[in-house]
Amino acid sequence: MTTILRITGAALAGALALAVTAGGALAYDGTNCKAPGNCWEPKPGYPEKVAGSKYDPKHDPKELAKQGDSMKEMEARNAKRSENFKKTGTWVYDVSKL
Amino acid sequence: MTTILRITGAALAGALALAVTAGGALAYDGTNCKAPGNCWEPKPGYPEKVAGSKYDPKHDPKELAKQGDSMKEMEARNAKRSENFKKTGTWVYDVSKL
Amino acid sequence: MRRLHSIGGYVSASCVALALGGLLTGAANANDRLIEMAKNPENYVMPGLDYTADNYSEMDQITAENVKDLRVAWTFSTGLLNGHEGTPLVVDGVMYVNSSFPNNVYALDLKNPGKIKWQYKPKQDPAARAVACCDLVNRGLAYWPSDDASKTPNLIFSNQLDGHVVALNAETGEMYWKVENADIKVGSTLTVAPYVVKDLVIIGSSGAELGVRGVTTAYNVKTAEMVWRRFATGPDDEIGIGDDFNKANPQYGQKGLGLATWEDDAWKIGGGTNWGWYAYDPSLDLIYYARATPRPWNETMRPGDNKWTMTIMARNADDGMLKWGYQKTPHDEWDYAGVNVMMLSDQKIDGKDLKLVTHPDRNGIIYTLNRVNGDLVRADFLDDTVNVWTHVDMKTGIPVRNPEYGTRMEHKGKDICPSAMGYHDQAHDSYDPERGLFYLAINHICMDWEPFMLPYRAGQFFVGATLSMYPGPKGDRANYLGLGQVKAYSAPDGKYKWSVMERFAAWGGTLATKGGVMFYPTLDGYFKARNSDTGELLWKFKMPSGGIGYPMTYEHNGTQYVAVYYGVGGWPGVGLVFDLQDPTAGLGAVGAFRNLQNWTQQGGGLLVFSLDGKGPYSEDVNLDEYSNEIVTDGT
Amino acid sequence: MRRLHSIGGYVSASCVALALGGLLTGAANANDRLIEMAKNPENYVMPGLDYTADNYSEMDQITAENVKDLRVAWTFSTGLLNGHEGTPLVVDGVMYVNSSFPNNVYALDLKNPGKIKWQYKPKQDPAARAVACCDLVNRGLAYWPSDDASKTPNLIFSNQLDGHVVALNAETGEMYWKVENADIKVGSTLTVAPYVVKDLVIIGSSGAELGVRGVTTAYNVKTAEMVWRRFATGPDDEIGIGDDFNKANPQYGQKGLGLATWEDDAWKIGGGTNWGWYAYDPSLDLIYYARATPRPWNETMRPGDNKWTMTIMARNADDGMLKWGYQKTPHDEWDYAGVNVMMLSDQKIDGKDLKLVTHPDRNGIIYTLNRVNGDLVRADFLDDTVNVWTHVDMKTGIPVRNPEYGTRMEHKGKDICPSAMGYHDQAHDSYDPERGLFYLAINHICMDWEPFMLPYRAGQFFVGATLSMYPGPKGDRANYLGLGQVKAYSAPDGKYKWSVMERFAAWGGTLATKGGVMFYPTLDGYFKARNSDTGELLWKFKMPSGGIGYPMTYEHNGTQYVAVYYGVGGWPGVGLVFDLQDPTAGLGAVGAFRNLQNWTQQGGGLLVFSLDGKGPYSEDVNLDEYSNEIVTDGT
Ligand SMILES: O=C(O)c1cc(C(=O)O)c2c(n1)C(=O)C(=O)c1cc(C(=O)O)[nH]c1-2
Ligand SMILES: O=C(O)c1cc(C(=O)O)c2c(n1)C(=O)C(=O)c1cc(C(=O)O)[nH]c1-2
Ligand SMILES: [Ca+2]
Ligand SMILES: [Ca+2]
Repeated sequence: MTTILRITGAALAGALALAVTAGGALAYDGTNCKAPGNCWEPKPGYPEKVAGSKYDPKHDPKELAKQGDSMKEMEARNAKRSENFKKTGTWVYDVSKL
Repeated sequence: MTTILRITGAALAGALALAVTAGGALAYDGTNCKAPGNCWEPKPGYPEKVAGSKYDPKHDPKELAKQGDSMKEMEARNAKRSENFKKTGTWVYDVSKL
Repeated sequence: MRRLHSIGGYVSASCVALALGGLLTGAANANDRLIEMAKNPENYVMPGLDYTADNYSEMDQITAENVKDLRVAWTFSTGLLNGHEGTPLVVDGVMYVNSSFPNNVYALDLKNPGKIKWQYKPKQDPAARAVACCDLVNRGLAYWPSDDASKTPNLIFSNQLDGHVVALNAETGEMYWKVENADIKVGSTLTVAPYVVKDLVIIGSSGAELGVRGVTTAYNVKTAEMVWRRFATGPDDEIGIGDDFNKANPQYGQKGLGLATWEDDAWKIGGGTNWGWYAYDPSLDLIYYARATPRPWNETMRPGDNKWTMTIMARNADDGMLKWGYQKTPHDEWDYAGVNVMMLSDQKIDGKDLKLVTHPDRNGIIYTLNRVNGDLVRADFLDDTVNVWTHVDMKTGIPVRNPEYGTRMEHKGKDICPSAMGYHDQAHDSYDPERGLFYLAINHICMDWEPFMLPYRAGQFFVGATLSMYPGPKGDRANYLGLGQVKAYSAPDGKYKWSVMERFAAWGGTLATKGGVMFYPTLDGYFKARNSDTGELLWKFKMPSGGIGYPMTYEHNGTQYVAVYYGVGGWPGVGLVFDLQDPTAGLGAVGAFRNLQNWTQQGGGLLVFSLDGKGPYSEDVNLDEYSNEIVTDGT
Repeated sequence: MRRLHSIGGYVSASCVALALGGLLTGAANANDRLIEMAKNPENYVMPGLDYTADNYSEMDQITAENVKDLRVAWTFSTGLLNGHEGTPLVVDGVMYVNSSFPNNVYALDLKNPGKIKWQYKPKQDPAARAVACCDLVNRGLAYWPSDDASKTPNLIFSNQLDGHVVALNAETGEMYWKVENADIKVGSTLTVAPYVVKDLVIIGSSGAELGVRGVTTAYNVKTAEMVWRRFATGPDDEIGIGDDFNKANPQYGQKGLGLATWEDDAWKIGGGTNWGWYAYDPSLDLIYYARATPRPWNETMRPGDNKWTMTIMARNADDGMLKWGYQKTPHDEWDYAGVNVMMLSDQKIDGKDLKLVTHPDRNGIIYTLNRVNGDLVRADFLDDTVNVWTHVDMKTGIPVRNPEYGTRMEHKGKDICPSAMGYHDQAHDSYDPERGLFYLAINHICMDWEPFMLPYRAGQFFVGATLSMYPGPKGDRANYLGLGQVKAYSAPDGKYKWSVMERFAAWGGTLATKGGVMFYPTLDGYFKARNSDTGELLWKFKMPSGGIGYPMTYEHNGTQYVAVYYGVGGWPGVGLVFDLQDPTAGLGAVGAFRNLQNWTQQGGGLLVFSLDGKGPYSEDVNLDEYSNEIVTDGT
């Protein structure tokens, strides 16, 4: 694996400038990992978990389930269609006719 | 005024053929004029006037007046607009602002 | 308040004074300037190129020999679908492009047409779409050159489908004035191109399929004041009929017929719109155009000759009074709405030098009249398959009917030729004075026609006939192909020098050029160049979409360009445009043009051609680049 | 009933058997045939020309010397407006054209492209329009060549905005099968081009702006059976993560992160759609593509790295299992939805011969990875004005943030470069193996970004940020011009051999040719040819409307043609397409592209170019004439 650090001159200058001012809300730079591939940290002043905080998205489980339910239903209908197709050689889209 | 009768051979043939079969409902050929520029005649079996006949369009005078009324109103609004335009040099379309 | 029948015919003394005043100061100048400008091949200042409306260009860079090298130089999409009719104007190095509903107007600087100089995008009442009879078309713009004396800028006029007429500052595209000319609530629309004569802009009308009483209106370009307004039907003063009307041809009819040839008040909803083309003779001060069909289509419902629908009219420009009028199709029974192109020519016929107006009519006859006094000079069939007429009586001017092909209630007329689309509809044709040939874009369509009764309700369709249309006898009826022809017609001998069949018709019209090449687009999307003398097909180009506009040509920087709109539609395209399937839908167009969709799809824009595709960007590839700077080996 | 989190990841034994069975019989053949067909310059059988997706053609008739003579040979309008993305396919002398919503498909016989061979015009639920994020685009079709053993005909696949996938008989255009792949009621649409690998057609997903959980699905082309379905987020089995995932680069993360890097159930609405491009390496049997952003845009609402959104994925074709995955933008804060093009090349870097995949990402970095195992080989800025990152740590693969340009609630981020449109969005780029150069169509747009809270409701927009976008530092911020660049990039040294600024960006992508000319269309409507080596502008053409597709080239009858769609739109065109005025509308696109309307208007079609415009109609002007017979002196 090639591991050379590749940055442009301009970006480097930016990075150096930044090093001086970094701190406070600016601290999260992505490099402080809990585990490989798990490097997020809350920005200073922001919660680790949003549930219960003022940033709680208050997800409604019913809404969250809709995509999955819909997909299950489509898959079931498609399965019927292709089953019929394999049998008859004709594609019938309207599952009520199957 | 040039008065030469100009017809194509094919059409002439048609005209001749027609002369033989003409009559009855086929009689109206446009040449039997009441006055210059007034040559219409009813086709055999059809009324001279449709009012009261089964072909009476039963025009509603209110409907027939609508076009004229609308035009008068547009003309009045346009006149206000152009009057204002001549005075001010600015075109104001919204007559409620004039 | 004035009574209905006195509206419009009435011309206020002040209006006339104004118009005449204009005449004496700047107006005549403006007119002269338009005439002068039209002579410059760098301009294309009005529909039909100049007041003769012959759409003939003196340019000859493009010839029968080199037209095979014609290539696209640049293009422009209007951003709209629906049929694109008419042709752009070019004035002083700027091209003005009209478009289908909502009738956007674009100005393109020919030095760099890739950037839009200005655009005018009106917000229109979408209800206008519902009352347009034949797709949402528009036939072009008009230009008025400012007189130096006036503070009025150069103006571009645009008619909107919703009935508004707008004057735009030609330099900036800003709205200069905007009047209400037609009311969509009573079914009245505008698709016609405005027409500038002196300081007047002449506006036609659409909507006869909804029983609209046709009207023509002249506005003072500087003030937007109505100068005159003349109708097709009704009292003489409203039509513009005075004592000397049809003096030379009293047999055409004179006074009182706008009422007398209608039963009761039927003239109030009698049609006779004018949505077609104009010509103008400055020496006679006469404007030529024609009036459309009487309404409804069901003829049994309207006894009478229905004057002055279906009439070729010669009107005085200043007051709109009729000099003469010739009704081509008295008591129309087939919708032969004859608003077709008027081409002025001066030709020797039967030994006489005549000032002529030639008019390929929808009723299957091409008329040539003496434009001074209305004498009928020639009336020839557009094709030998016309069957509704036996001939025209040249003495009376009466077209003699073959009653076999008449229509009436309780009767289904069959194999009627031409169909309601006529053997010629809205195409703007051309006339080549060197060759003495008219290049005609002809339909070859016949029909079955069955009337039915219906009531008149303002703002609703008022047709009353069911139609089936199909190719004429020379076409391929099994496959619904062969629906058109292109013909080169010579008026003095009434002969067709050459003719060729077209698959779906050249609905838009033709351009003639001194170079010996004539051009036209076809509904199926080809733009074709033929040898003007022989009809030989020399070149063609497959456009993005079918063409229903007519071509124009102009010079820029020494190069001859040919331009044409693409964008299929119009009446023959309604099936495609509105996705209709019933063959009798679209007043019968859907059936006739059922195969059009196999050759073309909707589009809307402009193609500009030149030899080898030479143009601003081939001359300078860096023109209109944001940056010519190429950074190398950088990041 | 299966629980939600086990849907899709689950692959039934019978399905796998079927897929593998296919492999052993006809499938490998079909794949081989596609590979063979792609080598024939008369074909263009898949997005990006062949499985390397390098959009590089071996043809060299058109060269840097003669490209100035390129002219339009023929054109075709699709009849639709809205942005036209992707590029047509050409197979065995037939061109297959895709279009914007409602995703009509046209087949044109190259022998006579003026006539439509067949057309497929699906009726779609118009509600699909309301849930499309970025205009009503479609990125192209796919082709599957029948194996002789099978009764299945050659197939064309088309994805519909309303979520349907249709297989059409390539010869007749008849629908062969049609499945429901995405449900617009929950905000899920399809704009991605289908992708054929062996006997599978791979289908991506759209709708992350509505919180759609991204999914990729493989159907058996012969039976329409779902063979595998893999998600971006959630349980490992649903993502396709097994024991050997990221073996070579465990530092990228391995198991459990699709759940662990999300708070609670947020992964169910976590985005990570894939509406971009694919590549495939038959020798490794790996499909390459990338996943889009996590949702909502408001990052504060979704703590965590949000795996495996924003991830370059290498999946086994037969079962969809992930070989490796590299997340480019963990915990995205800027909508750097990295579904961008994947170009496969074999190059020597630092002395090693490597099999590479190169990916110019939306986050401002162009990545090159070892496509065998996912090693990060290079990560270079697309432009030196990128400011959100300081660099990429090549050891860990972590892009190191400059927190100054991070986003968060109660904070308006300013001057963030790139903007949400990225420095590279949906353009399909190209790679010239002879020159070792990638031709990149780059955005140059920065932004202000302010998040806000909003609830998730299935089927509704779920964004949560207000954006202002404007040109990057090298552009003209006063006039909102200079929003793009085109660059030639060399991976081994990370250098840009040449770069040039564009007014509004080359949104659609590039074509590279052996002739030493590279092509691309621009948003403002130019189709440009540059010298591949130097970037010099050699030729350009003003198209009817702006281009957001990418060019392709093919040979027919010995002539090299270059084709490209026109039809402005896509995300940058939403202001123009939907007539929006508020600069923050269209997720900020309206403001950035406010001047686009001064260069181009909507359109939708295809232009086909050749040297001197040579084509079927220049070769034989009488081709496709209804009649060649010219009647003379007749009536
Ligand atoms: O009677 C009318 O007012 C009226 C209007 C129009 C129009 O405005 O386009 C057409 C017609 N009639 C008509 O009869 C007709 O054949 C026609 C064809 C077209 C066209 O653009 O293709 N318009 C019209
Ligand atoms: O997240 C998504 O599902 C999704 C879908 C699409 C799309 O389907 O076109 C775009 C985007 N996102 C997107 O972020 C984006 O920048 C974008 C640009 C375009 C385009 O066609 O110009 N589509 C999309
Ligand atoms: Ca009419
Ligand atoms: Ca997105």
